[in-house]
Amino acid sequence: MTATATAPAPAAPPEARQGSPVLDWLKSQYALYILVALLLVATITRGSIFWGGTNLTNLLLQMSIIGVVTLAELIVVLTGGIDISVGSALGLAAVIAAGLFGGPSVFLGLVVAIIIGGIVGAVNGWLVAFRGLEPFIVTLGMLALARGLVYAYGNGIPINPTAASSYATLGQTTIIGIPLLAIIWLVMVALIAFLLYRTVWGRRVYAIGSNIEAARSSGIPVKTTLWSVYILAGLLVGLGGWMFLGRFASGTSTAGNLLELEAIAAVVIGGARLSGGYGKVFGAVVGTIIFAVIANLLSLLNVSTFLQDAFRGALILVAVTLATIQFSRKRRTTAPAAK
Amino acid sequence: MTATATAPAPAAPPEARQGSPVLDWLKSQYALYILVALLLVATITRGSIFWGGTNLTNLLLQMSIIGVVTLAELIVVLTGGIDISVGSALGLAAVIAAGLFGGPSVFLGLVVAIIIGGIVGAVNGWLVAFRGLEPFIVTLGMLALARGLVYAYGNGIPINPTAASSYATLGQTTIIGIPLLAIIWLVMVALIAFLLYRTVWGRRVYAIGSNIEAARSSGIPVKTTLWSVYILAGLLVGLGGWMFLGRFASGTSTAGNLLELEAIAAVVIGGARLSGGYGKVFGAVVGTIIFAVIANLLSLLNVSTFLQDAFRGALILVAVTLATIQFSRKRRTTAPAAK
Amino acid sequence: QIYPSSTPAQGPAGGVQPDVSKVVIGFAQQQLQAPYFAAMQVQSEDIAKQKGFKLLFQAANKDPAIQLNQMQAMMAQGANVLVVNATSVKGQKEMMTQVASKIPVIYIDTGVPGTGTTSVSSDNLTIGRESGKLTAKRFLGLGKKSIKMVILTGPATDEFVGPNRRQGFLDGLKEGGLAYEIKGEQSGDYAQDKGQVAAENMLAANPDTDLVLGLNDSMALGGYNVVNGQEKYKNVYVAASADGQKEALALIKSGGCDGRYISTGLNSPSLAAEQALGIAVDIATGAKKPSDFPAESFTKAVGIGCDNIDEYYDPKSIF
Amino acid sequence: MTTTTDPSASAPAQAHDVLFRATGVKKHYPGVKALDGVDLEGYAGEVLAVCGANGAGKSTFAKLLAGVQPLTEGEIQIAGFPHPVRNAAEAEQAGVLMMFQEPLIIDDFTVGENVWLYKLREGRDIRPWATKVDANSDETRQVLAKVGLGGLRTSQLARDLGPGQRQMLSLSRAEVTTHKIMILDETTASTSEEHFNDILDLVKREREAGTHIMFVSHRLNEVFAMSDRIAVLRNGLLVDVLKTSETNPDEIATLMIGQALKALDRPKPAQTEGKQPLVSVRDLHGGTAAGVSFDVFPGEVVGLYGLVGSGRSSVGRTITGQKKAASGTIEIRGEQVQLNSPGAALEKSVVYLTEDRRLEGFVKDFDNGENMSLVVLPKWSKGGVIDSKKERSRVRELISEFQVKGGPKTYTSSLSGGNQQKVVIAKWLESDPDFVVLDEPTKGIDVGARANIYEIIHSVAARDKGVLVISSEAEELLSLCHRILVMRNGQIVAEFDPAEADTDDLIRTALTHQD
Ligand SMILES: Nc1ncnc2c1ncn2[C@@H]1O[C@H](COP(=O)(O)OP(=O)(O)OP(=O)(O)O)[C@@H](O)[C@H]1O
Ligand SMILES: Nc1ncnc2c1ncn2[C@@H]1O[C@H](COP(=O)(O)OP(=O)(O)OP(=O)(O)O)[C@@H](O)[C@H]1O
Ligand SMILES: O[C@@H]1[C@H](O)[C@H](O)CO[C@H]1O
Ligand SMILES: [Mg+2]
Ligand SMILES: [Mg+2]
Repeated sequence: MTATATAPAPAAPPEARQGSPVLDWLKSQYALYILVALLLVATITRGSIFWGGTNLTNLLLQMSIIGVVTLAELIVVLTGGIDISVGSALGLAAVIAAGLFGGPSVFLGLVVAIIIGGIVGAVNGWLVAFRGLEPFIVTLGMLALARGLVYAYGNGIPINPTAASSYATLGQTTIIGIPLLAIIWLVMVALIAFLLYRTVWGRRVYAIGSNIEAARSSGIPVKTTLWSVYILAGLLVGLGGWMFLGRFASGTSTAGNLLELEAIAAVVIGGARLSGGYGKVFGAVVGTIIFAVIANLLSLLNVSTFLQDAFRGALILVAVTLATIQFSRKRRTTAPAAK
Repeated sequence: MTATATAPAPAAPPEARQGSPVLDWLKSQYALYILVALLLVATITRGSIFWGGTNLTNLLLQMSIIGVVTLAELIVVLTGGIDISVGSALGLAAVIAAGLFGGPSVFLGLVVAIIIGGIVGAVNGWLVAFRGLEPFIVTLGMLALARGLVYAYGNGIPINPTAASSYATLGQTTIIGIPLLAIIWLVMVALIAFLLYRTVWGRRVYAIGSNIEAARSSGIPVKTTLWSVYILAGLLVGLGGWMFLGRFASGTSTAGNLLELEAIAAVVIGGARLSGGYGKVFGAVVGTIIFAVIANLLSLLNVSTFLQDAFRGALILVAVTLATIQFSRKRRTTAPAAK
Repeated sequence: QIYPSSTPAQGPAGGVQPDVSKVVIGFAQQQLQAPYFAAMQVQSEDIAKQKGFKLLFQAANKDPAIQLNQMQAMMAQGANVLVVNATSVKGQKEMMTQVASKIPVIYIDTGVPGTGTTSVSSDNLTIGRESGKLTAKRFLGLGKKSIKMVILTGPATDEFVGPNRRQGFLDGLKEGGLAYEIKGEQSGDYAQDKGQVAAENMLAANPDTDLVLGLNDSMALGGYNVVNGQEKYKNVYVAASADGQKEALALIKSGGCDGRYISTGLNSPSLAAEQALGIAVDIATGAKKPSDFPAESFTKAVGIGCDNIDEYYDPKSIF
Repeated sequence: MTTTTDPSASAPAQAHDVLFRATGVKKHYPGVKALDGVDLEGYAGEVLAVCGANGAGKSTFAKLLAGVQPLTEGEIQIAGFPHPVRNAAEAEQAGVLMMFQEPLIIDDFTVGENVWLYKLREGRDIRPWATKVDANSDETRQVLAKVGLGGLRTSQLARDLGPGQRQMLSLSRAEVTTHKIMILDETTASTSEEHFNDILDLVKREREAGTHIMFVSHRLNEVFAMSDRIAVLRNGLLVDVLKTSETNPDEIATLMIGQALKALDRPKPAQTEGKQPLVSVRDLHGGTAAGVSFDVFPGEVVGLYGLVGSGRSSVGRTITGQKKAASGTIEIRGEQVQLNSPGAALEKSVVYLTEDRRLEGFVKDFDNGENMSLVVLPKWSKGGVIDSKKERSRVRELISEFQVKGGPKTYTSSLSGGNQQKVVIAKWLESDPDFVVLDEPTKGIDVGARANIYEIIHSVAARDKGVLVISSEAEELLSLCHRILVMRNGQIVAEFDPAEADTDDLIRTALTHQD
């Protein structure tokens, strides 16, 4: 110990890295493989219909609302939280945007929907960040509360906005063949990717999810960042509610029902870690597409309804298992041996 | 460095413990406060009916199935996993137990239900433990698969076992005034508490949930233990399916629908940590009771269907917020200040 | 613009089919969560096999969003006519206007007024009333002029079907000369297990109840489980506004005119399916034009009680 | 030094300016008085060493100074800051930089991002929407090189770093922040000699720039090599503050543990002639180990010395089933074994005490009793049911035997670092292994307890067991082992008899031709 070596500090061990970064990246994209496999199956079984313009447009429309909600779920999951109120909150935003002042204008509806979503997110986030409550239980309460308010607002009867036909037009608008709703989704994808990858805020989100104690001790404003995440998620969900109106021109009381499950599933199959700190926007997008394609395909194949759920379930299980075989075989040799 | 103390090692400081253990324990039981508050509300608003023998029997019956499922969820959550297939698996166990060989006997039904549950659990557990897949996505697949099999098995039409009337009798049997189903639940509570607190297996479950790396490098058979947890959970869920038959004498295709949400909620409100390693059987029991009392109370108060969900949600939010006020005020002085 | 027109399609999508064997009919069912819907599927598949057309069948978990996706997928697969059990009476107006502009839509069970070609459903108000009258008769026969009752309703999202059955039943009681007091109303989600729990709670809160009304048989059967064999509920009776589900009919039959399960109303999934699919085939083959049909037609509406049970009870039927 | 958050920071500090002043500082955890009234000042341009036994309150004091924990009583003023700091963000503004005993590393961040972590702090100049810094810049690489991590890729995940590298990575932040006070809490505990030189350089530069450096270490030679003053804490109280030049290690040790230490004898040579080797390793490959062969005889304590990355831990992990061997053979008592998991090794009574306490050492939600019994629990149970009485009594014995400051029901995670280490050692030795690999066993353990642990190690060997000790402290191995193997580039390059070697021999051998 008392020795002061005279030689310069030796270099750290040679970089232990396998291959090129592109290859590395490809290796870890198992969601992508699932998607490719699904698309292959679709092409083989129902190629002409599946890749037809009508079906692709439908698919895009089917993805765009859940796509936006999945982004909201992603940022919450990145912090190590979970938001199971997204579906109900979307319903609430849709119904109130449709009903307030009679839903006279699409633009007013957008403002209302986003505000409602923001409020829901702010309440969730405040309870999680400042009161230190479990996200699951908070958003479970919110799930029931928001859905209850939806029912109460219209006594369970759908609310059709005065501007119903403008909404219907909006939902059908395409720009160079791409539905406007899908474009909104893609813009949101870009926005969230920018926020997460390029800004200080984004890094804080990952830091909190990865190691909240270290984040706190490093002087990162943990509570306000957490709050902002839930608020942003709420805003996205509100936007989703407005898009729902654009697509269905009516605030139904089931709007957004069970969307939370789908959103969490998309985020997770896209590779995000539920305990936080790890997850990519790209993965969430792939996850969204996977579930949309599965549903679309089962419909196109006209799988018996009695069997649809069974098929979907089996497909998920087989897909994730197969996709990780390579992965875990590799892992087995490098990871700690265990019984 | 090369020195040795000549005197005996300095005495360890007095055991670091804060006040009396009973007080400590009480302080952390915020689920218990929620329950007490609920019971107070029940007593004030509908005291004579709520505490009446009929209603208490009903309440016990309403708790016993979800109570058993919550125990299953608890052990999975303790490992840091989650099982969202419990509801569907319960449905599958119920339907097959009712239908296999025509459901001729209650006892055969029990065996069948437990085997079905065990198989579902074994598949989930194998994928999680040996293939290293995310529990959420695995059990999501299983959720869809099992529910799909329920639909497929009976084409969506309820299956009434031949022994329907024996099941009905079973469901109504009481022993010294306590319904048999509730006794089964309590026996399971005792069994799981014993396994978790008194056995090597239980200790390992907690160790894996808290720090899987440490568990592995301490020589704990992580994979087999994880597997056993999911299998045991499956067996409990199978038992729950059989109890469902005892209570409703029919294997309906919606049996167990959405039970997973309630089970997770009960586990979490009972104080368990979703990331694993922390949670008590007592808490899970209190959580079960809380949600059963809320539902029962809303019914007894004849709250309108349109408002039920809103009330339930608001109640959950208010309860968890209030219950932690004391808690977090205290925390604010000791925990690192963060913004 | 994906759907440029809003006028309903005047002929089958993909043109008139020369032969039944070339016909593709899409059946968009609202859900499978109640036996009624499941039975409708089984019936429809039988009919398709008999008549020789191709049936695409999907169920939407009571979600309009899913239903739209499914209808679109059916159209993509070349369906000529759609049979739709709508998920939302009011909420699908624009959606169904759009869909119906491309393909004839025949509603079954639940329709969206002002859209589509025609609607085949049971008259929920009437079947409720007929069942209510039978129940009134029974209570008057027991010497009761007024009763206390609790009601098992559908979920909060039940827009028309449940409320009509409820109103019809209550009207029937009044017409039959029985006064009533509603002591509680809770949702049983049209499911037996949920109905049983709701009935338990309401009976505990109102032990002097005379009647548990279920807006369908599944829930009423749950209510029956609560009172059956329980000494304290020996004076509680059960009735339903609708369906005529096999298990309920079996109870009406076995109990006879002193039975605990008093009555229900006929809402036959097979009658509706037969009628709707018949219309769909006629349109697809050009035998009839969409404009030939009225906006609404009803299936046979009767109440089923101990007196006419033999006409309707068939132990071998699936529903 | 890229940002200036406080105007006073730009004025050069005068030597002997008071940079912090703690008065009457108390910190009470429920049931524990970690600090019980400490008054201490820190001056500009000095190195203040803080010494004390495990659990004396050193880390606690450092955390209070850095604002990451609130005080129970008293106050800490930092020069140029208008009021006592209340949280980590304020401490940063006031110019305090802390290197934690458990370094603050975000595992999911890259090495580069971890260097710039402070850029995510709250502050007037760092808005959430601002774009993040480029963590792969040349500047980042230079900074890493300064702390001896020049070989790491900036884009590599921090998750993959070993404990020593994590310490140095966190230390790199000293190069990119403005600060007046720098705290090094056992930064050297898991690093080896060559990194100590990097730290020495850094401290020298900082000191010349007028920074106050607080240095916490159990390695008294380092303390004496580096510090100007030494503050000694005992049981939460400040015992004394001495000028380094006016004292000596023995005096400090005495002040720390309340009694004098006596020199430890070199171990008596092990009686190995005629005995079968307990463990024979032949041509082992795995991790960074590239063809390692050696024997350990019953009754022997063998040391494994080398620089960080030389392959010692790889050897340790591979022969104990923690990792699988890529090739090579391992024999235990002449029988060739395939240890595929820690569990399989345990069945053969072969165990490995990790150097990575944070990751693998103990279960954070377990109390001391539960952690100590984790490995041996099956032995303390019948038919899988735990004999709680036995567990309770044995745990209590272990706690006093290993001098753990805390009770059986205290959470191990709330212990001081050194006490955590004792719990981990107790856990493994209680399993009564035939062969045990101890990887940096005394990391963070105070001088008094260290001697105690050496004794325990010898008593293990004395029962005809085998011990392999991996350490970065040459002197520790010299005083503890019967035989020392030196590794370089994944191979064993020399063997020494401690009686005939000194620290320079070991260090020189480890360094030569290292590439
Ligand atoms: N979060 C906590 N909760 C309860 N007690 C704690 C906590 N942190 C520290 N302590 C207690 O405070 C005392 C002082 O701990 P501290 O970490 O300051 O010791 P230390 O001098 O740094 O020891 P070491 O040399 O082992 O690192 C110990 O008894 C420890 O158990
Ligand atoms: N048998 C093995 N197979 C695969 N990887 C291994 C094996 N043994 C160790 N490793 C990995 O090799 C890497 C290098 O190990 P580490 O830096 O801890 O020790 P080391 O190179 O042996 O150096 P040191 O001499 O400082 O202990 C680690 O990531 C470790 O997990
Ligand atoms: O008509 C159907 C059936 O009655 C079913 O049982 C419940 O839902 C209604 O819409
Ligand atoms: Mg310390
Ligand atoms: Mg090492």
